[in-house]
Parts: sequence; C-alpha cells; structure tokens
Amino acid sequence: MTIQEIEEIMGAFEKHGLTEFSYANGKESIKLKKVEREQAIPAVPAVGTSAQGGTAAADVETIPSAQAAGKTAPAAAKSQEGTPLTAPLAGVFYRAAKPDEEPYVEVGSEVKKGQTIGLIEAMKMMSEIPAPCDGYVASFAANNGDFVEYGQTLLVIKEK
Amino acid sequence: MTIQEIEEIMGAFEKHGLTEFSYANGKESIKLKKVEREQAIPAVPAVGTSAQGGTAAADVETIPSAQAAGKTAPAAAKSQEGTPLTAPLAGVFYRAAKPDEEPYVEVGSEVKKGQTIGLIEAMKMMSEIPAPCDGYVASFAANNGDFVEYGQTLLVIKEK
Amino acid sequence: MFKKILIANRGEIAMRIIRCCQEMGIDTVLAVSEEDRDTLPAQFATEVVCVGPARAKDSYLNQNALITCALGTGCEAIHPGYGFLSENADFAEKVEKSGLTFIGPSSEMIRLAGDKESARSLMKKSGVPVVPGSDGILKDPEEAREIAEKIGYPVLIKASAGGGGRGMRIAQNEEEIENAFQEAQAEALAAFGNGDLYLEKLILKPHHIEVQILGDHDGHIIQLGERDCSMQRRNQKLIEEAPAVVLSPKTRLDIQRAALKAAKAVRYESAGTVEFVLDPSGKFYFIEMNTRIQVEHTVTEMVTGIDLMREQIRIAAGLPISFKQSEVHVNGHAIECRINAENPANNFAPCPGKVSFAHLPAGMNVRVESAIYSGSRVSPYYDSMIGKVIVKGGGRLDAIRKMRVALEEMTIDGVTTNTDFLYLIMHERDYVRGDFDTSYLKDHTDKILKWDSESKKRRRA
Amino acid sequence: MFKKILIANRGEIAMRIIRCCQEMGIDTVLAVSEEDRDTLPAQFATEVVCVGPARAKDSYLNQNALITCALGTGCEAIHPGYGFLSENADFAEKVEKSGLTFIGPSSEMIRLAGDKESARSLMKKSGVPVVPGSDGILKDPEEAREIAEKIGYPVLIKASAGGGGRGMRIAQNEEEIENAFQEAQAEALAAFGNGDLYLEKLILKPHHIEVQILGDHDGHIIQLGERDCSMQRRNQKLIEEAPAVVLSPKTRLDIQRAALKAAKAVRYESAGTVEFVLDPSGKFYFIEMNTRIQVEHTVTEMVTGIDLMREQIRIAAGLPISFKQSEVHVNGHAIECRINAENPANNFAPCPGKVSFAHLPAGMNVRVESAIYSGSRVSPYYDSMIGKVIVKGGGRLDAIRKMRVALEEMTIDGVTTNTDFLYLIMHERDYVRGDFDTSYLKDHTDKILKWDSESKKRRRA
Repeated sequence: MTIQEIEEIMGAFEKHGLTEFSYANGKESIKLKKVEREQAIPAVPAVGTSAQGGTAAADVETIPSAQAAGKTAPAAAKSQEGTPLTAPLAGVFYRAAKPDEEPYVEVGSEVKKGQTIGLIEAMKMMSEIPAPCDGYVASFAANNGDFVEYGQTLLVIKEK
Repeated sequence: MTIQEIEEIMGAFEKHGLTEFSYANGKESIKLKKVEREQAIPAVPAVGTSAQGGTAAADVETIPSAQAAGKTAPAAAKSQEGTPLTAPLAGVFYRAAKPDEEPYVEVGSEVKKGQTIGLIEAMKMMSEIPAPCDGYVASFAANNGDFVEYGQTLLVIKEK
Repeated sequence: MFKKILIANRGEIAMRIIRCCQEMGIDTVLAVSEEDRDTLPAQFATEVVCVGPARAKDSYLNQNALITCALGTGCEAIHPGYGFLSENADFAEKVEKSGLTFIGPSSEMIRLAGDKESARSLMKKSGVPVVPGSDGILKDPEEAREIAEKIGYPVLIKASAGGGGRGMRIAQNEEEIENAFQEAQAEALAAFGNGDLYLEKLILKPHHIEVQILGDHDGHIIQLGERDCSMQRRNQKLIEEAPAVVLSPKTRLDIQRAALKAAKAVRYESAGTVEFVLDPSGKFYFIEMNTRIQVEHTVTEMVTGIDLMREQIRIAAGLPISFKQSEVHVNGHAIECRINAENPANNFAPCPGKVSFAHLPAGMNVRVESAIYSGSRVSPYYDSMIGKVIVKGGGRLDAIRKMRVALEEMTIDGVTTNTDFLYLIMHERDYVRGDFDTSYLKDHTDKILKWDSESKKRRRA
Repeated sequence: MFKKILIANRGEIAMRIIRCCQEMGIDTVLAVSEEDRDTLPAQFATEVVCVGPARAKDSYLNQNALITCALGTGCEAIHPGYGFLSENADFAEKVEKSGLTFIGPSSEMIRLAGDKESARSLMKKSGVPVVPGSDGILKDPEEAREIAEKIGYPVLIKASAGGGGRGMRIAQNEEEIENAFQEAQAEALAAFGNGDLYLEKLILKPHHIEVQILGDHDGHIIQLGERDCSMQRRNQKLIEEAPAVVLSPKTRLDIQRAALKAAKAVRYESAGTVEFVLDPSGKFYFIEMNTRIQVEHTVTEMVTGIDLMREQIRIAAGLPISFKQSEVHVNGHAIECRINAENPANNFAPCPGKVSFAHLPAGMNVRVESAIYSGSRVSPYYDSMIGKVIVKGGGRLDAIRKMRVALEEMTIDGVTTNTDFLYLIMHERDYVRGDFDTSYLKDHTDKILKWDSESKKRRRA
C-alpha cells in the first residue's frame, strides 16, 4: 500500500464519518480508529514533525505510540483477555527471587490471589508483587530485568 | 435576574448539551443559543477582556455583537421578512437625490425591480442603488447619511 | 554535557525545561503522574515515564520513584523545576548518593539556605544587612525596650513558637512595649504553651526585591539584576517586574552588591536568588536565599537576554558560566503576569476543568510560557497556575501597555482565569504609577473586583 | 499621533499592525473582504468594515472602497501592510489627495523606486554600484564584446522586450558572444517582434542581501543592518536571516554604507529596504528599493530590539525616528521561516481549508506572527502564507537549533503545511554550513522531498 493510498483511505474514512475501519488481505492490514468526538477535538499535538494535515485524529495503528504500546490505563485490557497485573511502583521487574532460581510463575501457571508472581526492585529495595486474583497466567507483558513504569502491565491473569 | 442566575442557567445549558434555550416571564426574557458544533469548537476569541470561562459558545443575546447588529451576510434575513437590499459598495447612503428633495422611497412604497431606491456616495461619485425585485419597502436598515460598509443591509423589500 | 535528564515536574516549567534541553541536544524523560500522561510536555519529551498516581505525594514528591525512574531510563541528572522537590535537601542528597546529578546546588547548600536562622547569622557575619532585632529570646519588657530603642520603632514582638499571626504584637513607641510584651506572651502561652518572645523591626510598606544569581563550580558568581515581586496575594506572587523601579541607582548597586556578598558567603553554585525586603526609605534587609530556578526567572531573561535555564543546566554539568559580569546588561523593562485557573469573584477559588479553546497572545517582545492548548485539561490535583505572560517594553509604561494588549488577546474558554483581574490591575492608578508594596493586593482587591463586576454588568446592559 | 487608522490588509500582518496600534493607543479599523469577516484580526481590531467580496481585486485592491471606508469611519491614515496596495503609487497618491496619510513613503518616492530603470541610473549617479552592463540597446555583437570585455564574463544578453526567459542567452567568453547575440535576437524577434538587446553581467551563485532603512521627515536616515534572503523558491522568499553571515566585516560595512547612500539619494522617508545582489567574490550591486514594511522585518527586530512597525507609524505621523544610528546594535542571529499552507510533495500546491487544531511554538526568543487558531480557516482566495516563526540565538547554529525545536513543536492539523520541509532544511548540511545562494532550493528541493517521504515511510513501517 502506498502512502498515497493510505492517505486516500484516511480521507474516505473521514468523509464517511467512520469511527473504526479495518482491512486485511493476508499480506497487509490496516486499521483506522477515531476516538469519540469529545476527545477528537483537542487532538493532542503530534510528537515529532508530523504536521501533515488530517491525520491527527485517525492514526494508522502500525505507528507505535505510547498509548498503543500497552501503557494505557489497565482498565482498557481487562474485558478482553483477563485481569492485567500492573506495576504498583516503578522499578526493575524480576520474575525470579534470585538470578539462578526458577521464575515464580510461567505462562499457564495457576495462581492464587496474593501469591507472589515477581519482584520489583527500586532504590535497592525489593517489593514482592502479589497476584490480584485467582486464575492462571495468560501472558507476560514485561520481561525479566525490564524497567517498568508505574501502572505498566506486567502480566495478564485469566480467571478460570 | 442576577448575573449569577444567568450564569447558572448557562451552566445547566452547557451541562445538558442544549443548543437552544429561551425563557420569559413577562418582565424579563433570556435566550441562549449554541451554534452548531462545527463552529462552536473554533470559538473565535472574544473581543475585549472577556476571558471568563464557558461563555464563549453560549452568548446571552442581549450583548450586542458585530454579527447580531445586522452586519451578517444578507442571506440570513431573507426568509424571515423579505429580500434585503445590501450595499453593493461601501460609502455614504442617501435616500434622496439631493438634500432638499423627497426620498426616493418610504416604508410602504411600491417598487419595481431596477427602480432607484437610493444613492451611495464613494470618492465623490454617486451610485444609484436599484431595487432587486418588485414589491414594497418593508423597512429601512440604514438612515440617510449613514456610512455603510459593503454588504450591509440598506432596506428590506417584501414581495407582494 | 548531559545526554539525558529526567524532569521531575509538570506544566509550564516542564515545557520550559524540555524546550531548553532540545536546543542543547539533551534527551528528556518526563516523570508524570497517572493524571498527566496526556499533557503537552508529555507529548514533547523524548520519553515519558509514569511515576505514580495523581496525588503529588505519590508521584511528583515520590523521591524513590523519581530516582528509580531516572536510573531505569538511563538519565544522568534530574531537573526538579520549582516547587515539589526543588528545594528538598534530603531529595538532593538521595539524588547525589544514587550517582545522579541534581540540577541545582548541592544538598548541603540547600540545607544551609533552608535553615533561616543559620542563614541569617551567616549573612550578618558576612556583612549582609538582615532585619534588625533581638539575637535570641527576650528576657523582659526592659530588654525589648532597649533593643527597640536601638533599631527604631515600630517593632514586632512575636512568639518563638508562633504561627498564623498569633502571639504577635506591634509596638509603635516606647509606651506600647510593656503592653505588647505582656499580651504577646499571654497569647503565646495560651496558644503554644511557650511564652518565649523575639523582637524585630517592623518593615512598613515593604517591597519584595530579589536578585538573580548564578554561581559555577569554578567559583564565579554573577548577579543579573533584581526583580520586584511585591505584587502578592496571600504571599503568592502574582506579578513580577525587572528592574525594580522603586530603587534609586545607588540602592540598586548596593542591593546587587549585597546579593553578591551573600552568594559568595555560601560559595553558591547554580541559579538562585537572594531575597530582600526593602523599606520605603530605601533600606533593605536579607530575608532568605532561594536555591531553585524561580517561576519569575523569565523577566530577568527578557531584560538581560540571558537564558538562565541553559546556564543552570550547564553549571550542573560542571561547565563555567558562559559570560562575564561585565557582559550582563539590563535593557528595557519586563513584566510577568501569572495566569491562574481561579475565580477572583469567588475568593480566588481554583477552577480546574477542560480548556475548550485557547488562543495565547503573541508578537514582538511577548512571551508566553504555558502547557495549555485547545482541549487541554487543568487538573484539580495541582497548582492552579496554568501559564505566564511575559512582555518587555522600552520602559515600564511601554511594558504595561504591551501587557494590556497581551492580556486582552489572551483567550481561554472552559475554565475561569484571573486574566481580567490582571488586566484591571494593569489599569489601576497606583500600579501604573509604581506606587505599590506587598500590601497592595490586600488593599486593592475589593476595588478591582468591583470594577470587574460593574464593567461586566455594563457590558450586559 | 494618529487616533485611528484603517488597515488595508489581512492575516498575520494585520495582526502585527493591530497589536502595534493597540500598544500605541491608536484605534484600528480593519478593512475586510466578505471572506474575512471572522478572521482573528477582525476579532481584535477596534472596528471592522467590509470593503467588498472575497476576490482581492474587489476588496483589498479596491482603492476607492478602501479610501471611502477610511473616510467614512473617521480614520486619519491607511496602513497598507505588504503586498496588495503597499507599493502602488497611484493608490498612495489617491490616499494623499483624499486628505488621509499613507503609512509609507510619498507616492512620488514609490513611483521613483518602482521605475527600475530610473532608480538604477539615479543610483549609478549617486555612486551606488549597480549590476554592470550596457547603458542602452546594443548596436551589434561588436559593442556587446566591448562591454563584456570591460565588465568580465559571463554575461547575459537579453531582449529589451523579454520575459519568461525567452530572448536570453549566456556568453561565457568572447567566442560565445556572436552566437549568443544572434540567437537571442532571433528568438526575441520571433517572440516579441522586437530584436532590441541589452547586456549585463551574469551574477553566478548570488546572495540576495537587503538592508533595512528608516528615514524620517527631518531627513534622518538610519540603517538597521542587513538580512540574507537567499533562500527562495521561484523568487518567493522562504527563510530569512539577520545578519548575513556570508559578508565579511568589511563588505558588511560597505553594503550598509551603500544602502545609506541609496536612501539618502532619494531622501527616503518611512521604513524600506535597499536590495542588493552579492556575488561569491563579495562584490555587491544595487537591484531595487522596496518601499513597504517587509514580511521579514521581524528578523531585524529580533537582532536590534527595535520595533520597526512602530517607527514606520511614528514617521508617517510626522515624528522623528526615536533613536540614533549609534544606538543601533545587532545582537545574536535571527532566522525566520515562512509557514505556508501548501503541499511540498504535490509541487507546493496551496492547501486551503480548516485548521482543525493549532498549537504554535513558544518560549524564550521564539516569536510567532500569525492569524491562525484552532478552528480558523485558510482561505483559497489569498496567499498561502499563514504564519512566520522567528527565533533568535546567540549565533547562527544556536538559532538553527532553536528553529528545529520550534518547528517540531508547531502543530497544525487540517491543512497541509511546509513545516516538515522547513524542518528538514534546518538539518541539511549545506544550509547548516551557510553554504547556500538563491539557487539552493532549485538544486536541493528534490533531495529534501525524498528525505521527507522516506522518513515518513520509515515511520509507518
């Protein structure tokens, strides 16, 4: 798809007042989305030099953004794939108690509410991170040793 | 009604997303109107020091504005009370050919399309102003000797 | 020079720091609370890292989280802006110990400046005038009388444990000393269970004058002229100017020299200010040192042309000040107005909400520092200051005229601001004549609010 | 001083004039076309008067309507801005005859400056260097050869009746003269039915240098330094700077002196510029005088601190220039970028439409002159320039860095602009090194557009 074609789709998207659009042909896929009007107006200025017209409210989702990269408020993901466990403080995330030990949990592990599933190190202090509910680990969103910010999703727990 | 009460009404108006509101009790009357969303967003900055919140899109109609004072595009008035005759050029509007002569027309006068109804003087040149259609003079919007800008309504002709 | 720094602040000062860093080629990591993820500085910072929930104590005051994030994102330094942790010696010390650079003076110097009693005695020793008074607790009314005789009336007798104006009495002359002493002591005992009293000279109609200082690690100390910050409402500055027209040329030189002496006494490093109170006779006294970049640093930038933020960052990186004292020239007159999201008519209550539309003034010698835009939000969690309008004119009247035009152009819809209130001050006779001191707003606010409501009534009539 | 003036212009320059007048206490009447009733300057002018329909020839070029409206609203003067009627001697004369003041030089002087041949010979007489060439029509190739020998190759032989590049030939040396003459003559005869030919020196790699002048009714003439306006696309300036770093200190003095000589030769009154072409060896030649305030007057304001608009209005009111030549100092380096609503990727086609969101850059030494806001419209009827971003830095590189930050911050949604194109120029090696002349954009546009599209592809990948 050329940029021109993408821009044409954007144009049509806007013209027809759509709020969502997606297309895939096995090789390429494109998805457009427009947030509800109230938020579309104040269109937060785009970072970088993208002063190109008309693209502020309709973002091609292949462009990574802070919001798209899983840094949105935890509530967003909940209904889709389970309960996200978010970092209660910023720091380095560890999946095991010590470097040479086994991880607390793996994908598929069953967990009980309150069970430690990892550690976050901040200012040389280790904090244990408890599971927010019973269930099993559906996926990890942060890797061992990653720096995670406050509120960043660490893993997702699916209730049985 | 105190200003505070007026502001409360404005608040409620905004809260409930209304586009028009009017109230009258025989002594006082108030009317609020919000232009269609497309124009409300770019809310043109208010002249003067009225940086007070929330009043930009919803104007109390008793506040005179350039727009309200009959300087809007002629089209606005047409359907309501007849065909407005607007100044084809800026200058001084005269209702009579000479100071001591009778006016070309009065309110109620019958006019034929093309008939001169007044003069506009610009740069010492007099231009005759023809009636745009057959009918009678419903009202004058400019006085003899007034400076009128381009497009300003001079008088309104009502077709019979 | 730093490659990457963490900004532990928000709003207009975060924008100021980001723009400055971008010009210097420094990457920025903006520490935000959950509330501030979508603010303007979060759009322009190189990276954004969330340090905690909305409440400042959990985010912008969360020392461990800020340092952890600075380390975790590979920063070399932390810029604290003003407010929040900018003058917190413990935080500065933690930053130093973590191996990062605190963009400001050393924790030691912050601590020294923060302890007003020790700063006062150091200044006294160094020959910087301080407000005259008793050196310690008063023994009895007789001692109070003796000191008052020496320093001159009126004097203030106040409780050592005091606060909130209690245990405080003014004595206008010798006869009032006895009563003032007894009343203050009785009230202090009743209120604080401690009858210890101090005495100091009461400065009537004081001006708040501060001198901008820069000091580097090589021991260079430079002053960049003074600011008059007397326009305050409940000790909150509202309008600041440079230079201070109340000063005679001689007093100006004297106060600048005193500021240099004060900064040299502590071997000051970083951007800072030495604050004085000035009495109507032209006598001035040291009050305190501020060890941060200040809100009103911009007026000094306007009249000197020197980028103080840049110098502050350079100094923190170990570089020398990039100019000499002889290269500092004050040209014209600058005024800053602080735009607050507050309702003057409702006792200046904060007005958070959504800015549905914003048009900011612009043009020659008009500068706006803010983080608002059409559609931005004013958070209820933080300070109500949402921007600053700074103008420069050839003289003070030119600057006032320019400020009027700028404030008239300023259009903020959706939240109530103090713009009209400021606009009216710019037309008030005493202000225009330069006839104001720190009590101005206490005395003039009601009148100005009345003008405001009357002019609005007339407009609606 | 005037109490009320009519502004016969629109957009950013109307805002510039209104702000200036407000500061000076002058009421403004903005003449608008029907299309422009709701623009930003129409909100801020004291009064607005509609002079005609959207098309410029019916409104902004409607001389009678403008004068009638100025008289009808009680104005004392008309400010024409730039473009439109600003250099129309007939209009200026009509204004003068109507009893109003034209804010600019006299119609006589506009006429003199507008007639390039007479201006050229006056300058030659006054000792201001002009582009060397034949004094009139060439008799034959022999005469062409003689003149070329004297002034040096390459030379341009061009049709007296020429235009659009036809009837024009370059001769690199003596051998090429004969052919060039014959070909140019044949083409001129075929195209215009007139074989008259001129000859002039061909300036390769020229810089466009202009010197800002102010002259008052008392005969004071002051120069405010030069600007380099060589960054042009199809003779339209895009980026302007002050000072011109291409000049050696000696050449700078010489060109400033030549400009003063030129202005004195015509006893210039008002703000204006003397324009020169500079060749790579440092020789410069007078081209023309511009008798209006120019788009790029802002860069001179940034480096001198002098408000040119204010001086222009003061002079028109009969007041003397408010400073002396010795008080003019150039500090730092200023750059202006013109923001156009156009699509560089589509051959710079204009892109009118609605600005759905606008965030303009701000901060220290960043100035934006524009009439756009969130929700404003870019009209298809007028010029596509919607704003100017002007920055000042200590040196040229500082200014370039600041401009990058400002352009990065500039956010205009809804209409396509050349902001990215300008941003890329600010990173282009030759531009950064100052290695550019008036042919720069002809040679570099394709490369820059390719960068642009590639970087966007990468961002999407």
